[in-house]
Amino acid sequence: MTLKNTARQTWIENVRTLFAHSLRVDISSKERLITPIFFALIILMLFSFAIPEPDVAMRSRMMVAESQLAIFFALQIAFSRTFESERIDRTFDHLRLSPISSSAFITSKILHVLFIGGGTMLCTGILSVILQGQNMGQMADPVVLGAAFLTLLGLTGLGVLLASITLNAEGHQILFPLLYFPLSVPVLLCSTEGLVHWLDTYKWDSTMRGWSVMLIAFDIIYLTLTILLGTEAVD
Amino acid sequence: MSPYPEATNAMPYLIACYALGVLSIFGYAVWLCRHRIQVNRYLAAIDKRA
Amino acid sequence: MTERKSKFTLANSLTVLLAMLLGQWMLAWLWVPVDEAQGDVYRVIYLHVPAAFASFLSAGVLLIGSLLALRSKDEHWLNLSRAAAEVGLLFTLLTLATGSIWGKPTWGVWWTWDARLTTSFLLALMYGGWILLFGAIPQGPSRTRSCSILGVMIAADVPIIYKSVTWWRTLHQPQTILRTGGSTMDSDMLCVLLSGIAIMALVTVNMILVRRETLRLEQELEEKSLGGAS
Amino acid sequence: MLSVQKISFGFKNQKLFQDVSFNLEAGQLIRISGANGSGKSTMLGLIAGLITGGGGSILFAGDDDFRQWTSWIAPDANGLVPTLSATENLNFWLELRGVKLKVGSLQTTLGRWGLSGDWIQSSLPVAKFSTGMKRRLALAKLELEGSKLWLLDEPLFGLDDGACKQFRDSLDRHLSAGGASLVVTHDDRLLERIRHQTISLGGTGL
Repeated sequence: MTLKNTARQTWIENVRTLFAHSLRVDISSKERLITPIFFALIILMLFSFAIPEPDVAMRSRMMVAESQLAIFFALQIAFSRTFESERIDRTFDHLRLSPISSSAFITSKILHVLFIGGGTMLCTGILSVILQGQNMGQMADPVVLGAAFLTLLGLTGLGVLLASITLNAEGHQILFPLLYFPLSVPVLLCSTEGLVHWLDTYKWDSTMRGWSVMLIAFDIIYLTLTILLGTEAVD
Repeated sequence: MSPYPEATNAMPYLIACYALGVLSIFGYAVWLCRHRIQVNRYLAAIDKRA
Repeated sequence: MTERKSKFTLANSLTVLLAMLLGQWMLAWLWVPVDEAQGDVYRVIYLHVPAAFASFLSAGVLLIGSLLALRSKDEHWLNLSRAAAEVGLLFTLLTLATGSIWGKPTWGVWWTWDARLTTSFLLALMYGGWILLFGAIPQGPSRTRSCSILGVMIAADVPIIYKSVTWWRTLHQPQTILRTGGSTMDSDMLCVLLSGIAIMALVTVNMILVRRETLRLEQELEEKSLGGAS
Repeated sequence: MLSVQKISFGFKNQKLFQDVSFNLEAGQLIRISGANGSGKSTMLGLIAGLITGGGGSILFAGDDDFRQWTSWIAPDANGLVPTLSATENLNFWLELRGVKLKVGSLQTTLGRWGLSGDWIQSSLPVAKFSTGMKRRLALAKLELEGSKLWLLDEPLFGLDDGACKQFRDSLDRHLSAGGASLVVTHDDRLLERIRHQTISLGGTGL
């Protein structure tokens, strides 16, 4: 047993190990992977029961509204549980004492939530298209996918940062949504308006450009804030 | 968005607004000062006892 | 012993400022001419706009307090943020109330998703959220960190919200008829409005400082009484 | 390797310990003893950096990140993911430290710590382990990490005699190989035969 200075993992290796580990944890406890997707699908079902077949004009707006809402709530569940695995068996303290950089830890958390969010978004999108009786082409439309990804990026940045803040607050399950909703309104607004406008007109005009610029600006601000402040919160 | 007919006799709304304004700002200021005096009194009591 | 003398002048100045505020409102009611489109009801402007300005100013103070607390890891700056959040909440709720009361005669409806009202509504939620977070975490370095980070996030989010909401509103509703602070207002209306905003700003900052000071005293009181009791 | 000068810590009003200083060099073992609640774990947490806000200074030798050559055992927890198997848990923590293991050395170490058998090692989820087994897994991890400094908080928690003896040999080997260790334990059996200093905190320490 030779005592040596253990080699330090590079930043990228840190992120890769942590990200792979959090995926393995999720896959091993199926429940964590399935809940957000299951929750989103329930909301979609509810919507399609509650609202009769909308006429053509309203259809695109309805579809966007439904999937947006379903994804929003499903992501909220995924976010408030981002640090759940760290709480068990004081894993967080063990992590604090292993030679990893906290920004790598935060980045792996972001990637992890992006992965779960992406999965949820995909399932919700497909089901909402089927429920709406739209043709599948609408889903594969690059703009729709782009907007969905940008929304996911923005919400993830915000969600992970808020999760790290409310890490040791009592009753964080209730506190988290309360802080999450007002702060995420701009993203929802931009993506919903942009998507509806696109599905109505299929023209990439000034309003679309305006919405996408706003969305990208929000994403950049919140992702940098997350990396910057997140490391602070984790220390 | 043409102004509504009852815009002219909107005095009650105006009064309501300002009443609310006075109530909230002055009410808060009064509570703040009273609270400060109370805390000071407790502090003085503890200082005397220590 | 806390130096009692200087505290008193702080509270005193508050009463002076409030008197000035009252004077300013008198001006708004009696001296300024009636607005031809809206009649008397537009005078709410002299309360609604300064209150909105005060709520954004408190967001600024919250940002300052949070940044200083983050940099210096010193808990006392948190009191400044806590005071700013509380005063900010007060003014945002006031803006919302006056906005909707004003909406009734002018638009015939209590609430419309007007850009400024929506922003104030969200700001009120965020202030409330901040205060709740402040209460949810026990005192200590982690609370200072978490609350300061949230403070920075809220301040960063205010311009974004305002921009996106205004953009969203102008798409659906022609610019509302409230000529707030626009150059189209005639001169004396404008000068009364600007002086109103200035006075309200002073009142806000003063209130925040007094509130911060009471918070500091409360902390001191807690430590002393705990110290004495054990 | 580690020098602690005048550290003190106290909650709002009552002081846990005051102006404690000591130096820890290679091959040395220091035990922190004291009654329950006398601040033993708090002191260890303070030294490890988990708890902030105490007085005094804590200096680690060398300018690199001290966490690279320090390992920690928590009194009541082992940082294990219940749904994953023993090997998966170990691989994660070792990979994080950049430890490259020779093939099979993981399995033999686990075997030495009484966790032999392929089924236990790589498919049984850790949730089904007994507290003793979880502790032995944590101690096996400690050995495999090969860090110079061991900060151990009640390492014997949940261990039977055989495992205690096993741990004592492992600690002995660690010290003779030039490692150092700071141990918090109220159980005297552990360190009878190993030369060590003791810091007793309030209460009825040694």
